[in-house]
Amino acid sequence: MTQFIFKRLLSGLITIWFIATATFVAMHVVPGDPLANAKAMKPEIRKNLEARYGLDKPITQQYVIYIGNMLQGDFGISFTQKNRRVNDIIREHFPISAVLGVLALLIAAIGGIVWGAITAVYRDRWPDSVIMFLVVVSVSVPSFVFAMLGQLGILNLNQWWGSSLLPVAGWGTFQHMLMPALVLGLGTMAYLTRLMRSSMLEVTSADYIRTARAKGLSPLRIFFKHQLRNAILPVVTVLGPAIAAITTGGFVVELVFAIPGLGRYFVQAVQQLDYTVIMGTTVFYGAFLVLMVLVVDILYGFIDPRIRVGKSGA
Amino acid sequence: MVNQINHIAALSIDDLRVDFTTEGGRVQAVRGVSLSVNPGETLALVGESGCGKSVTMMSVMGLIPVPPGRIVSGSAMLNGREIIGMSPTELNRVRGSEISMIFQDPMSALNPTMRIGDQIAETLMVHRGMARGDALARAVQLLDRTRIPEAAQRARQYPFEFSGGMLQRAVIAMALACNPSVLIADEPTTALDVTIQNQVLELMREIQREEGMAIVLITHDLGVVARMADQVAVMYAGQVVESGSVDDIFYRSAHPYTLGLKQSMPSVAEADHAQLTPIAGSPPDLFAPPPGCGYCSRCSHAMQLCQSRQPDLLSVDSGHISRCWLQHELSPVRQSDVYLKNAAEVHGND
Amino acid sequence: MKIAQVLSVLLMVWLLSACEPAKVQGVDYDKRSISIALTQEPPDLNTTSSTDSVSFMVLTHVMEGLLSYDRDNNLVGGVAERWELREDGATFWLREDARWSNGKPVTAHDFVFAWRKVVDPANASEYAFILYPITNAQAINEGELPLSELGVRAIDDHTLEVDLFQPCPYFLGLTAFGVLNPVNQEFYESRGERYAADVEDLLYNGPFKLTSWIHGASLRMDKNPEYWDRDNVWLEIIDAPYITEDSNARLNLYRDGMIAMANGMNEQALLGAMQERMQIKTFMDGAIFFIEFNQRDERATRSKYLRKAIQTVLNTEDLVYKVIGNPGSFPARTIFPRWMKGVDDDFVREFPPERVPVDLDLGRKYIELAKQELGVEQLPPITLLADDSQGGSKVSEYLQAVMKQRLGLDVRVDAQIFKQRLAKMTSGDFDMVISGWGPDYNDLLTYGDLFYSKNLNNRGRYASEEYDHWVAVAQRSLQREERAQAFAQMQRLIVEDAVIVPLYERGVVYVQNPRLHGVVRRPIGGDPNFRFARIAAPEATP
Amino acid sequence: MNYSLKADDFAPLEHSKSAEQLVRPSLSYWQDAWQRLKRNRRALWSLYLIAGLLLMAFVFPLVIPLDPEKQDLTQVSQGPGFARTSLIVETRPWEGRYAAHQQATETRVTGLRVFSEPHTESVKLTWEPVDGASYYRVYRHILKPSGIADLGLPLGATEFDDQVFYEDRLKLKTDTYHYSVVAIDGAGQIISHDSLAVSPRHATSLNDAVSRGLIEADTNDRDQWLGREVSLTWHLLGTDQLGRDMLARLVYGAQTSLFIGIVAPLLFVALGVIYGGLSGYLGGRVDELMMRFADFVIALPFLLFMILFRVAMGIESGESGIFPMLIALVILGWPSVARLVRGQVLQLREQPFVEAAQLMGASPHYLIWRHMLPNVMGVVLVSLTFAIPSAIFTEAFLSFIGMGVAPPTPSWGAMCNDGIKSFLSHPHELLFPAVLISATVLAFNLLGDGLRDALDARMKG
Repeated sequence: MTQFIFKRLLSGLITIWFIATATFVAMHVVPGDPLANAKAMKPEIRKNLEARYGLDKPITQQYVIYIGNMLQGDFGISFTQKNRRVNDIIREHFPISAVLGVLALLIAAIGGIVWGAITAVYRDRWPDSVIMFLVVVSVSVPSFVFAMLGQLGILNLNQWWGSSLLPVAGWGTFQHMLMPALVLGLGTMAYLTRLMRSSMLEVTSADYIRTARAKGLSPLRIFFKHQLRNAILPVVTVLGPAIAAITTGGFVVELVFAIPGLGRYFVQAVQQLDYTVIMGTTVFYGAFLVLMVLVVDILYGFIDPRIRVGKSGA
Repeated sequence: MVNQINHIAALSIDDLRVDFTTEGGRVQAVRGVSLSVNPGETLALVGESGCGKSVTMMSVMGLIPVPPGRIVSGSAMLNGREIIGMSPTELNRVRGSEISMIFQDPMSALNPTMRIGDQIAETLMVHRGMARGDALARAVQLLDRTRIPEAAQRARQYPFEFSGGMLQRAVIAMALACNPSVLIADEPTTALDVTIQNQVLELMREIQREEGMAIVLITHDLGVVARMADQVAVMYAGQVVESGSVDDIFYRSAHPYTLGLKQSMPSVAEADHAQLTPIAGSPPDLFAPPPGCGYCSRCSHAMQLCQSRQPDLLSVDSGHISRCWLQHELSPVRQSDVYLKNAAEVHGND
Repeated sequence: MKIAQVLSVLLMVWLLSACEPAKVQGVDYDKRSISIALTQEPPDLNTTSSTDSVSFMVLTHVMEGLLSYDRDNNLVGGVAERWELREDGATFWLREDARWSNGKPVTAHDFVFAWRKVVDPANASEYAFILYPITNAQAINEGELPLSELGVRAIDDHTLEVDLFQPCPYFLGLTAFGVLNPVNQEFYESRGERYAADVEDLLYNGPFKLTSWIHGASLRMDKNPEYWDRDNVWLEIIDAPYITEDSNARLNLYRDGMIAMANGMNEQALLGAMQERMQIKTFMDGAIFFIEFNQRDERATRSKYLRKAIQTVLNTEDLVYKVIGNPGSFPARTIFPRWMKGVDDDFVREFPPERVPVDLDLGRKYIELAKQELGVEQLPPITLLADDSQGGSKVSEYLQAVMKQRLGLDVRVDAQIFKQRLAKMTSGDFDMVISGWGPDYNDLLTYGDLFYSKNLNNRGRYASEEYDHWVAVAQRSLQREERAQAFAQMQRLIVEDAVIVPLYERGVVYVQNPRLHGVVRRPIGGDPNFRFARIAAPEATP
Repeated sequence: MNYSLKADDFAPLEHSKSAEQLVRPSLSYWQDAWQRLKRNRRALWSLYLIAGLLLMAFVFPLVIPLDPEKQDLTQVSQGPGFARTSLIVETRPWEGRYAAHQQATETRVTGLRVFSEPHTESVKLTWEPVDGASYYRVYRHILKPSGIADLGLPLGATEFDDQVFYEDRLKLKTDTYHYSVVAIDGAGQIISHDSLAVSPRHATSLNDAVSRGLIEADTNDRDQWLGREVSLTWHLLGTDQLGRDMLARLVYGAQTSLFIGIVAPLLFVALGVIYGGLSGYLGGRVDELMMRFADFVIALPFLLFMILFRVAMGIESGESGIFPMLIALVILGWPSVARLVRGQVLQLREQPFVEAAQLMGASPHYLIWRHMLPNVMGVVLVSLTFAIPSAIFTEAFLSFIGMGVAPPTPSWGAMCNDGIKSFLSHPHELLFPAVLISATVLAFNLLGDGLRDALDARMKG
């Protein structure tokens, strides 16, 4: 197991280096000027600014410095927020995206598993049809539409209730997170529901379920003790990519709900050509993705005895 | 119902009919099957794939998916009690305790994410109301009894850590957990290699001797039949075409299909030093069963009558019946020789 | 299963613990507190390098310059008690009771330090040019003289002396601008790179001070007990618990009673606002938008006739009333916005700009002339550089369609993100660009010198000796009338030479809690300003 | 036995060959798949829907002329409906009416009335001067005002001392408006206010009518059209914020969205097939290296890099922005397909029929074309069908955050972006494109499900 993790970590590091390089190249191909501002700048001042950000050096040297700093975990100073380091920005805003993402994933996973199981149990009957219709709608409606509808929903709820039941936007308490997380997790929930349903159906026709029935176990017992656990396994494998997709894909939700997450910073940074922030967040997210996939792989090993006991070290 | 009726059969099935509704139409998978097996006896249910032998027994167990499956009519008496049409709860009380079943592929028949011991103990906990600890201890005993070495340790392992033969033993242990009076074994050895097959079969016989339960052995391997069975029922296209004692079937075959089956089975054919001859053609379409005998189009003995009329169940001997017009009193074959030797001979006589 | 149980318990605990509602109200009479939403995180609260409006909005509350504006936008004393402006300089007498939030007095040295910092080339402040009227400022900023040569001196702790190298009629206005705020040297140096990065990394001398700043999430300003005029500040708390650039989200927050005002509403949102009978207000933020033509040699738009053709067929009233459709925005006819003062009255009323009537036939005639002027059979496609924001694209799409329809011009919209648009503007990679200009100080010159041939912000490279002459007059003269005349001449030239096509003066539409009064909206120096705000007592509910 | 049997019945039966034949015809893999797909009604309907959308996007405009860029500022943000007529009017600035306040006797706003017929090009208001007023503010509401804080939109204020008129031209529609005039004194205090309800009729300015070709008039006798009615273009599905025909924009938007949605996946699936096939076929060290590279690309955070690449490639003037998005999608999309295909190829290489063909001396070329491709096709086809909706989504998302196609190129995502702001007041602007996106994505998803079932292609890994 240790060897397995070590190997994966190493390949993860190479992957991160690749991401860093790709970002660096993409960044320097981008037309436009990160230092430009609404007011024209004197060449002398420009030179000073270039020196501050190291843009005066040849590109290869910039690359070496950039990779070197990155290895020390230093992403430099933001171009737009002049007295903030990218590290600080990530440190302050990523946890928000992460909390939101984790909650969204939790909602998505629990919802996906529950709905998926229900649809499989009631296969081809009305609960199946209703849920699958909703699932299809959720995967087919763009997230930004849901975000807006979600906010309007809260607003109308509050107005109907007479006082603020849920905050319309903002960040801080659990109530703030509820709707954004729901909106954010909806697509993934729909995806997981589909996955869970087909996985459940596959399990339902599995021989060991027949065995369990032949043993005279009650349907409820069969469902919980035999079907669910086996059906969840394939669902777990996609959680790694899902959490990455959720945490990076949250910027519309962050924007609409005024959540100070990292995703929003990234989009702003792109629009402002804030080199250091763009590079920092991209590399950070890349590393996060790599890590998440690894974590889920290890987690999967704990859930599936075939991997835990069987092929340790593979 | 031709068996001795002097004592109650462990399981007797009467005129069971099962349909499956599919997109293409209704398949009459089982068309009036009657069977019976006595305590301590082994009934072998023989036939080629798709002939309805598994469906028959699964229907009895209530294991066919409903829908698309449907038991149209018939009855199945388990120790004198009707089990067809039982409520799911009642059926669950019977399954696993009075009647249990083991399946073809032990690898897939066990839950891959649950320990072997737990899977066996589960039956005991449900049917006997045992506490988990007791049930687990009993599971170890059962494993031990099915000749699994280091049973206590093995009980804590997962299916993928077992070999095929071991798994089948574990499955048998699970099936036997509550001392059922009927054990249905659906091709229990097909997925195993030959040496293991023998061990498993031996184990089953041994346990049968000790417990006196009835076994319904579903198989297409006549070798297994010869070793294990007391009674044999040959099924074809959803019907029992011949049934009788193992000697009746092997030495006094009264249906051309049984004969064809024998000639296509290597183990039997070799014993007879005869040539291996596959049965030509394929079984009838059960979406629309032919008006006559289902075997008609493949039968070398076929007569005009066979095409238009279903053969009746005709008694050949005491306890030996055949669903073939050849056994009719007007049939020329019947008049010359009751039992069929082989196709060539018959044609020679013709 | 166990993990799930633990998680669910944790979740419940979390839910319950969070259940205590953080009750934020748009206005709270008892606490003398208001809540607002910022459009973005203030990027830079260091006055010597800050450039953006959100930062200045915060700075205007927590800092104070020599002079400041009262509620009617008149210049009044800030840190300075008395002042004197001369042709060659100015003197400011600082009040004794002006103090930093750490209790230390604000002294003339703080101004000297701050202003030197602004022109320090190493500091690379983009607003350094604003100090150029001060002796040697430009030379220092260009690295030719040491900082100590800047024409500003602290005579004593409370007297500041400024040398101007040429008369600067608007200098007093500059001293109210955030960039010229004082900075305490000792404190600045003690913070190093972290200066202004957080609440504790900044000293305050304004009516409020920052008490909480959660980056990207919220910001809070409390009344500054050290402020000299604290008795005239009614409000205790300005809370900004939301930061979002989405105007819909802000409106929804307002609807939900969470904030006291929601800025920047679009036309569609207004319908809803009216349906809910909200109090709608408008205000001109000072920005003026126009099409600027590139007059570099290789560009088709160097042809005056082509420019005139476009000028003749564009109906800015249609643009403002039908495309933008926001109340508060007005069709522009000149570079000078209507709220700027001329001699005695608003400048545009004293010197009404020439109205160019829409004339489709004349426009087509100009096009023919332009072809002759350029010596081409067919005019090449014209690039219209625009920003890629939603409002921006609506305007550029409209302009594109109109020019196509009325002149047969093949206009290609080049929508770019902000920084890319700036880069293209600077390098001259455009034929036309939709640009906006906001005032840096309260004088017509902030708009007028835009087309001065040596101004780096003159992206179209319009060069006219006559225009340069009038700019020079306006820069030097202290005569109100003479200056106004000069600006009128510039205005005339802009229309005559079709330097730009003025499009509109931007109006900002907002909804405001009817109980909130005294909010000052101004185009210059931090907007909105809550310095004079108060909340009406809640009506006794029956 | 109640029926009688004759001896003839027992005569031997001659087997005829035909009777032995199985009734069902044998089908090839693809025919069989097609049969199964046809039986899946949802998939079949999806197929029809997709065909219909493609028809709409690429054939419809050829048959019926539609102009997605033609603006009609007199019909802005109009809901779906029927054709209407419009009055041709002249729009010269109104000289207005002045009256000195000094002589005013009224202390309240009185005599508020409209001057000449109100229409959507201009509503002219005038009122009697108020004693002590220094100027007047004019408001417009869609409801009857309920108080001084509820007067609606502040349109503006009078500019001159004796001005007692106001001309409103701000986005007028044929609704009923409640105008309010508020008299303000020298200290900025409100003296009084009065309201008036006005319902303008639809009008088009002469200049506009000429330049939009509503009327054919040569230079001399244009004025004869003044006061006449013309019929306006009919917008079946309404118009957007610039008065452009929604139907036309949806159709041309479909071109953009479907083009990106279909061509990008086609390209990257093709690239993936070649890459993955090659990698799987070559095997060994090369395979390992190639797959490692694919893993790198997969590890790139998709949306972030989509944005980054899209910005990096930039859009030059006049370009639609379709191409950069296409490239970005291809760059980021191929590895998952490559992985899938490689897996299939590796599996296939071990299959007996491939080994047999190899033993029989089949050339690699033959092997790939005859054995590998047809067997990989199923998986590829299914992954293509699922790649399309996600590409459409990506396009929509990028256009939504303003990183997609450049205006005025219509795309469904960009239209959603335009429409979302006005969702409450003009829901059709968001509804139509959003429904189309959803329907298309849904259709492709259902078709993908159907194909997967029909081809029995397991999408694992």
